[in-house]
Amino acid sequence: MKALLLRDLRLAVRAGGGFGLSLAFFLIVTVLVPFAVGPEADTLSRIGPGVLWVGALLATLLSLDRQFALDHEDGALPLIATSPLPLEAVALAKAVAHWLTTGLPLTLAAAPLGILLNLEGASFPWLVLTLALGTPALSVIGTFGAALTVGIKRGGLLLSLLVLPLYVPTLIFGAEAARRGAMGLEVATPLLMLAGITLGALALLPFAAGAVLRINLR
Amino acid sequence: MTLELGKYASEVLSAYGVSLALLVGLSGWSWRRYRRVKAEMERVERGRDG
Amino acid sequence: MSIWEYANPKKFIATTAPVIPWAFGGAILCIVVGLIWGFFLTPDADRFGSTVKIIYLHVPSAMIAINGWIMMLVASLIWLIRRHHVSALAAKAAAPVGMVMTLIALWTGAVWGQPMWGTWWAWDPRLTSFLILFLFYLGYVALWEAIPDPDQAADLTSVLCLVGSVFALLSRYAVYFWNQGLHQGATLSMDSEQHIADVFWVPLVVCIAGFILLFVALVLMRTGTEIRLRRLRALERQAQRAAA
Amino acid sequence: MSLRVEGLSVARGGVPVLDGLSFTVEPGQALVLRGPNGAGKTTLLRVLAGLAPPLAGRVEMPPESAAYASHADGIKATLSVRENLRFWADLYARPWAEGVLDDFDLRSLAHRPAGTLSAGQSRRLGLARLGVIGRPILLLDEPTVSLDAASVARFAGWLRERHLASGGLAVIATHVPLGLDAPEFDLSRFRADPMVAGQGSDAAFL
Repeated sequence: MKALLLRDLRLAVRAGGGFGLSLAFFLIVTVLVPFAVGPEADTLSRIGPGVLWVGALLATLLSLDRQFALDHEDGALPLIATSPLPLEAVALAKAVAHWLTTGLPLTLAAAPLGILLNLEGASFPWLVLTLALGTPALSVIGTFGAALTVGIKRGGLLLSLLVLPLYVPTLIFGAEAARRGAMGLEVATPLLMLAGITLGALALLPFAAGAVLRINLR
Repeated sequence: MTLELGKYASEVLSAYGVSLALLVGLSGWSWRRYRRVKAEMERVERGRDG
Repeated sequence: MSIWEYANPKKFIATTAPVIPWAFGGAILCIVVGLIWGFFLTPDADRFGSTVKIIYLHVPSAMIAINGWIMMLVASLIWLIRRHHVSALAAKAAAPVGMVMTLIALWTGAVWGQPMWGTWWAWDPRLTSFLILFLFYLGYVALWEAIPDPDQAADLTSVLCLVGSVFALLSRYAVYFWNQGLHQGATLSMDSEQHIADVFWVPLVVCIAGFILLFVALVLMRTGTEIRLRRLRALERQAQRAAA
Repeated sequence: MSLRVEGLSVARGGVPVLDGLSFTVEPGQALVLRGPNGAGKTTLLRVLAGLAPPLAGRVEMPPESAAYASHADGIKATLSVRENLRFWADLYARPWAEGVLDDFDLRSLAHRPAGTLSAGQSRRLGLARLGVIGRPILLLDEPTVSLDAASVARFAGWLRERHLASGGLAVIATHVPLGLDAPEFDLSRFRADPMVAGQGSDAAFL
């Protein structure tokens, strides 16, 4: 599993690996929001956490379908499938690789981008915490979606249609926890739910993704 | 038979109108599709056995 | 003869073909009677004025929307475990029906709440859950259309249905949590019947029966169509192979 | 370490393709699959590799012993030749042996990104993977496509001296004579009768 993870990380950082793309997308989306809703600081700071959460979610979605599609196109997928590594572990390795190359950088980038949206000081730690807890779920759910649509031509659009509804719980609890944290309200419930969904997804979805990969390899 | 619908008459009628239109549309589409495929099936079956 | 006998496509069509017209007729009868009875013969509810009459469309369609998905979930499980083609095709057939029912529930719910909320759409937790359910239906149907091979499509959509169901439940609670802070939901709880005076109750039950019959009729009809389409495809491929 | 197949029937897209296949390949032996395109060579190899379930019959081989190689050989363009091979060695938990670079004449290309290789060179890299992962049972689908005569001879040599000689076995679908004294297996004799529905998933509808 480490071999596949290291290979994917190496591929991502190599030229054309798309490492910086989701970060650039996240920056652009964040910059566009004030153009749309106007520059008033208090509006921006109020909707800031939510905007950053949606931006991170869309940036994650952007880089999902390349995961399995590349291995499918160049014939690596059947070769990996016949290796000692079970497909469930392949799915988990892909999800971890995706999180390290996309989820983690987005979480770290959210703080500086928060400044663009005039976030108050109190909301920064909560924003980063909720993103840190939520982005692994986005990665593993996205990996399941990518496995589901690996064989389909132009599967990228369908992938978004299938995965976005699955993102709703994580988005609601994540953005709500970030918003309440910023306002100093009681945060325990949304935070625990967010963490619970992420852990549940990490534990169960690789098996669903593995089963779906097996079906797509037939 | 009291049919006085009060000031929300247009909303109630529009709700019924759209809903019934959707139901009739769905049923009609399914029914036409059912008949078309059934006819196609019979044509192929006759072709095969004939 | 065990129930699995009906899993044989030809027998399924043979046994359901005569049932469809009766179910369809019964559905139309119940819906017409229920609506007329509810529409004309019941007084307006004090707080809602005449919009309460929408209950006769909203509650049945909402129930079918949810139970339709549950039926698809069970059919997907049957397909994954026992590999019966009929159940996979029945799930495929039921999806558009469930989707339309969700659309009706959304539309009637919005119209019903409009006088009390003052806007057409107030992100009420119940209605938002149906909006999310609609997205799940959309994704499910889109996945069926995207995959040419029927078996692969059946497998993938079944897994999507399983995973989707878990997230649909999660979304339902997330939405209830997310919206409690905004404003109190409609006083008349839309889904529970005990709040309704009995004079509304009987026509509502008739409407619900009508919608259930309609759902059954439509699903049986559409499943028959899917089976025949699948048979046409199999015959055609067999002819191709024989010619090759 | 032998491969035994009994009464195997395989399908492609729900339609039975081959029926009643039975053969055994002993260690040190190779088996060449013959048959027209679409006869089911690739489908059979994928079933033997465990990528797809058979309709009927049994495939007996020790677990984790098969290696599958198809036209597309899963080479990552941005990784170098050595990195590609090291990845396969790590994935299959095999010790890395430099010697494989010489077996497939890749020593001079070791540091070049795989994307810059010619068709023949990247084909040799694909085949070198088989040397790296050390699996006793090789299931090869047209391994010598886009290879020149010298490379074909080198591959046949590697197959004979290094793989078969050390107790490995191979099932190869190819039209090119590899100079192995391997028995040939004509698949067209086992073509599934289209009119007989068999167990394919279409059977339920015919």
